[in-house]
Amino acid sequence: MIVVRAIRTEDLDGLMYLATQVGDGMTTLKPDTTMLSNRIAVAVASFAEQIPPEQRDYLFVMEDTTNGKIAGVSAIKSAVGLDEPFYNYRIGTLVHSSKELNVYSRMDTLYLSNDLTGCAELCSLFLHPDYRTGNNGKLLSKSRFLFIAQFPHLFSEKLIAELRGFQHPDGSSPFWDNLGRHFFKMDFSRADDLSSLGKKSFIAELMPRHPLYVAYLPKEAQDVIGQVHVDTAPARRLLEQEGLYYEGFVDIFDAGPVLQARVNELRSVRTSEVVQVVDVSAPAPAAHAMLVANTSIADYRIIATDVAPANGHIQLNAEQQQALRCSVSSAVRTMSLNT
Amino acid sequence: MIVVRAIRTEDLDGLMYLATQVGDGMTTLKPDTTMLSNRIAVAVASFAEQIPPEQRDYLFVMEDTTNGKIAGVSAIKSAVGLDEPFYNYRIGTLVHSSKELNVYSRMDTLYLSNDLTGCAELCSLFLHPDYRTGNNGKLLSKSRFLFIAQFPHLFSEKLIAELRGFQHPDGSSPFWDNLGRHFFKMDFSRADDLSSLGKKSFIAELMPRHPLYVAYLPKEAQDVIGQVHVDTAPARRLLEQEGLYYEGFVDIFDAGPVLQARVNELRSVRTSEVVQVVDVSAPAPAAHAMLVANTSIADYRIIATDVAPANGHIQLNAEQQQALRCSVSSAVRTMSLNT
Amino acid sequence: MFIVRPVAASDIPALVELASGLTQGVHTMAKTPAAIERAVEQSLRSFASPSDISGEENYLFILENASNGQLIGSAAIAASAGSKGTFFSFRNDVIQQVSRDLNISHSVHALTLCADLTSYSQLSSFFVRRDHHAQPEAALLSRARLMFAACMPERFSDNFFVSLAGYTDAQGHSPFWEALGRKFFQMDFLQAERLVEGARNRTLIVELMPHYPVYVPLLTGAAQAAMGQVHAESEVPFDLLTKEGFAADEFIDIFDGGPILEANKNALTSFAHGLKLQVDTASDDAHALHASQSHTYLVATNRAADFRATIVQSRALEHAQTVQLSEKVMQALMVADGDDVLCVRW
Amino acid sequence: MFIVRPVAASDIPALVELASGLTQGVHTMAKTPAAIERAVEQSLRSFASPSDISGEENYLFILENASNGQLIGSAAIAASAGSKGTFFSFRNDVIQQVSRDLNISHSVHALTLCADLTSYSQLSSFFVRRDHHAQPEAALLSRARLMFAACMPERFSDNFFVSLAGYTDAQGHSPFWEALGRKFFQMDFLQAERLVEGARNRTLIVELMPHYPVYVPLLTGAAQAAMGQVHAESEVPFDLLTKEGFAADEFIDIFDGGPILEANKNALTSFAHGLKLQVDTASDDAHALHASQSHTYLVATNRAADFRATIVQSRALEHAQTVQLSEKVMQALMVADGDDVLCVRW
Repeated sequence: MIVVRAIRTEDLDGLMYLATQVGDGMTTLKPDTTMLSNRIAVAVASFAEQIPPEQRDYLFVMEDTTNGKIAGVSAIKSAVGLDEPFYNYRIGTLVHSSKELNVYSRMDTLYLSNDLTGCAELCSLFLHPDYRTGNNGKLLSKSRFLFIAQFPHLFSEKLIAELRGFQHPDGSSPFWDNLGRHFFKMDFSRADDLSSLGKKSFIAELMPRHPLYVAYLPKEAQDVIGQVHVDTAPARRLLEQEGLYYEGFVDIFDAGPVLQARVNELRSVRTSEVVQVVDVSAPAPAAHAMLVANTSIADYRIIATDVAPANGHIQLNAEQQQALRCSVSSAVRTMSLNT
Repeated sequence: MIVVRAIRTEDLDGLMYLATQVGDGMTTLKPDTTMLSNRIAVAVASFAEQIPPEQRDYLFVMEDTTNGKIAGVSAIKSAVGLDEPFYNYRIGTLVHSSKELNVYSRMDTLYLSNDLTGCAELCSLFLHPDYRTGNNGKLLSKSRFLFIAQFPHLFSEKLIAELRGFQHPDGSSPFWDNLGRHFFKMDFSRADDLSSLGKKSFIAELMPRHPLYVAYLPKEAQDVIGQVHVDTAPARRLLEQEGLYYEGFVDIFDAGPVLQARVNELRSVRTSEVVQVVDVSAPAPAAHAMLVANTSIADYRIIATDVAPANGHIQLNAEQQQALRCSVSSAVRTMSLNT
Repeated sequence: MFIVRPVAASDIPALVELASGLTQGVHTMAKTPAAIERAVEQSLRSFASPSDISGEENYLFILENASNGQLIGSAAIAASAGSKGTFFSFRNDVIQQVSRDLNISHSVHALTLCADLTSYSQLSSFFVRRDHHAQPEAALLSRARLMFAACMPERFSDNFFVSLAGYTDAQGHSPFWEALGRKFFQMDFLQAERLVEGARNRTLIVELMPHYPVYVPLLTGAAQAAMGQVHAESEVPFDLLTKEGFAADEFIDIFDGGPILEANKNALTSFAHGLKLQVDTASDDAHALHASQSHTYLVATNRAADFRATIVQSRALEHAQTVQLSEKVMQALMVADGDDVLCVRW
Repeated sequence: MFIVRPVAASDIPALVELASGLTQGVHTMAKTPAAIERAVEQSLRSFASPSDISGEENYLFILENASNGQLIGSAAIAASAGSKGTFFSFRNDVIQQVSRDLNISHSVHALTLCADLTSYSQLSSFFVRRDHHAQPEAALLSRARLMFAACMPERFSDNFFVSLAGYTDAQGHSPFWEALGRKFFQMDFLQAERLVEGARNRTLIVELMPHYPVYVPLLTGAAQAAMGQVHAESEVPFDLLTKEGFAADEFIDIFDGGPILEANKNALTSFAHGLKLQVDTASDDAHALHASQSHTYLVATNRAADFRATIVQSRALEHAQTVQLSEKVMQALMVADGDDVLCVRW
């Protein structure tokens, strides 16, 4: 059985193995034992509510209970930008108009901003290739939304997710090549490496600080603003299903979109329900794929299963109850897996 | 019977009378026959769909069918800022931090922006004092939300409403006195007058264009950013009930909040339903205050009544059907008046 | 003999003919008959205005071949560039970018729309027929304006500038405009120049042009190359003004990126090395000056109405009290013995 | 007799004693023993460095009473303000606000964080014991640095500036800091000055200070009044430098809003009116100079190592080839007959 749950200290080896499988491009999941064990320590303290809400980092792992393997990981960081500045470009609008010449120009502009400071962030999603089947991917990603629905008071008003921006097959970024590179004289992969090393804010210090008209950029750079990397398109759709949307914030390097939502607009917050567990008695008439989570923060657990809650009750079998560490008459939170 | 409906050419006299009752402070409803008849002409063409969607100005009047009097007015402008620039201050965030000194400053900033260009705007709401009873106020304001729910394809992604900002009892504005006045050497009422005369964009040309740290302003000016005038607090609550919220845009003069919402997040869009009209047969068991509107754009009509739709049907009596210009088996759109 | 004098109403037909041969967008002088008439009228008012007011005046000078009355060229000087608004230009700023942690520190150039030149006096409308290029009379025309200003400093600012046409290709396209102005004006360079009539002091500029610094590295290569480049047809005034003491450095034109030359009056030859001398009718032997002792001087009258300037040969005047002028020159300048004139060595 | 000479390691105790009496935040000289040691070491390296390199050097001079060896004051000059980073200051910009339709046009002052002074040579660390204020020796100390630069221009920039302490009240509060710096640094003025050790060329400044123009009308009245105001204790150097040719106008200090005086070298007396003369041992009758013929001159040696400067009385030197110096002065300056010296009239 596959269950997603709050990480525990003893998951270090499993997480370390997973990190070795990630490859480049994920800055928050490097195979570094010290870094990972520090992160797990923060996560454990987060689920135990031993540190202030804005310092928390909720790390979830997917466990295959048949063999105890850690199959995937995902995370919610409570607040970005409180340690060092979190930079984005925000797309704004400036209108230049002259009645005398009968000219009206509506121009997009890029503002270097720290506007998303303090937002909660979805990050560090990785599923081992062996487990990329069925609903595992959705469960791993969406587990976080049900967690937020259960504990909305722990999250600031806004939730964001940064998505990788458009790149050519050779790894070059038209946005970087036409903007950032002029200010750094380094290519994208080098800038990306520095970013991975946590030097993103230092690079931001060198970015032009005055508002820029998008029209200054060549068309190929304009065209990729807010566009995701081809590999990231499925992740984008999944987040959009849950209520995140693009509102004009992009990455300062590659112009990849930042998706955002106010917490109370999330599908999970709007549509998930708390129901009572009952034993399986009869086949559910209209069972469909659902997420079911317990209501414990310290030992948060969630599964995906075909089920049909009715009249405030949900039928779960013994194995499912065990996976969720719940029993008959426990409250669980449910939401359909798909919209 | 009170009905809100699309304005007609013959409503000019009634609207003119209403405009004489408005008093100062509403820039879009002045007792000027030429101006009003022009506006009605645009509105009539809007409901008749004879002009492009972005040029439309939907004007609704509240009619007392017992005496034919025009008791109130409200409007939705399809898109702001397309004729001349629409200015706001947007509150952004900039973080200044130095590890060396262990200083981290999170600063609010004001950006002069035209970001709301193209948004639909709720405006020109006025209810005659004689009719400020019962649900009339809510009906007049919320009629617009049900209209949007019925015709969402006519509206851009975002809807906004500008609210009057904080003023002292003497009419002075702490925000203006500490910001705008330094750049104009005129007092708030004079600036407000110019604004009423449609000169707002000219004034905006004189406002400081570089991002301003809010911290530069004295506390009394900082404190009123995003605060409404005491008389406007009820209107703000009503709009917030319908899904509008404050997202950091404020008026450049008095820092009054601009409330905004993405159209598909509006309560009316999410929760209103289309049901079929049936004659009244039995007392509805759980009747409560609802808005009921027909589905015609050309002759849009809406009433508030205590009713309880069930199983896709709604019981309307003959007078109500007549008010809505509908009959048995017509489709009507309904939404509870209160959340 | 070549004479520089204030424009007269009777010059309008000749100016219209002169303007008809001008390259579009390159010269700042008025081109349509109506604009020429307005410029002449303004100049007449300016020369006639009381001497203690500096503001709206724009003085238009004519270079004339005194022997046949032919109009050879024109040049103007305005008391204040911003008399009818605010004079806008791009200031070439340097923004310092620093990152200690990345050990990177470098400068980025950025163009900032500014009004710094508003109160300066502005030279403009310089044009000389092609066959007189590089001749002393071209220098006379260019400099006569400054000699006029040196005689009547109360009518002018202490600082002067002149904006010269920037690079455009054979079709009249400006690469600088394509990269910048077009995005805001949404029209061709020549169309924009026609609409604004070459002005840089109108409100529509602040309505349309960018208010934030334009980072130079983001401009196209062609636009960057055009920054500060003078149009081929403006090389004559560029050379004359550079020799006079003007320098191009900090400002460029907001439309075509052409150079804006500026100088404090003390850096200009006409001010710093002009000699105020009294006229003395030349004796005969003065005409017999040996070539090695003979120097070319520009001479201008010390009066606003009926201002005149011309070229003479004279012995060195650096330590002189008077300047000897022939009767012919004195007639041309309308001066008599004992009148003050300003002499500047060519 | 007062002598200015390069600092020596043996001066450290006296400098520490001198620094102990300084008002916090007002003087740019090093105040802690460790900082003083570093400054002395840097100066020793600078004077000993080859003459053709301009960069990291910071030269520290001592004013000494030669008769009793007492240390009277100190002053420094750095080859390049940005040698250890980027030198930041506020440039006082003017932004033109125009609305045609409202018929309003006015200027707004705004302070822009800039690095314009980075490559300038910087004067700093001026201090003279109170009883020597307004005496010739104070002028000697201030000017000796510039005479040194005039003798060795290859070690310095063509432009010089000095930032003088701005207004603070008796408690050391700076109204300018309260309105600006405090909001970003979140600490008191004196604490900030202590932490940055008076430096204006460190990365933390760009990390913390505002990157967008600060509109002056939004500052408190007290802060606006403090802009460009010199601290009472800095009036002595302010007067000396103004007389030398420095002018305050475009730049102010980013912390306390104090004036930054700047000048091109050609505007400075030590450069423009310095006389390079050969030393000639004074005959007896030179000492008998009548008062009306006697002028006060500052004399400096034309060498980096063992640089010396002092004050002498002399007849006018403007058209002289040599300067007559007494043996005592020659010994103090360590010069011999025929050596070059630079003389500047006080």
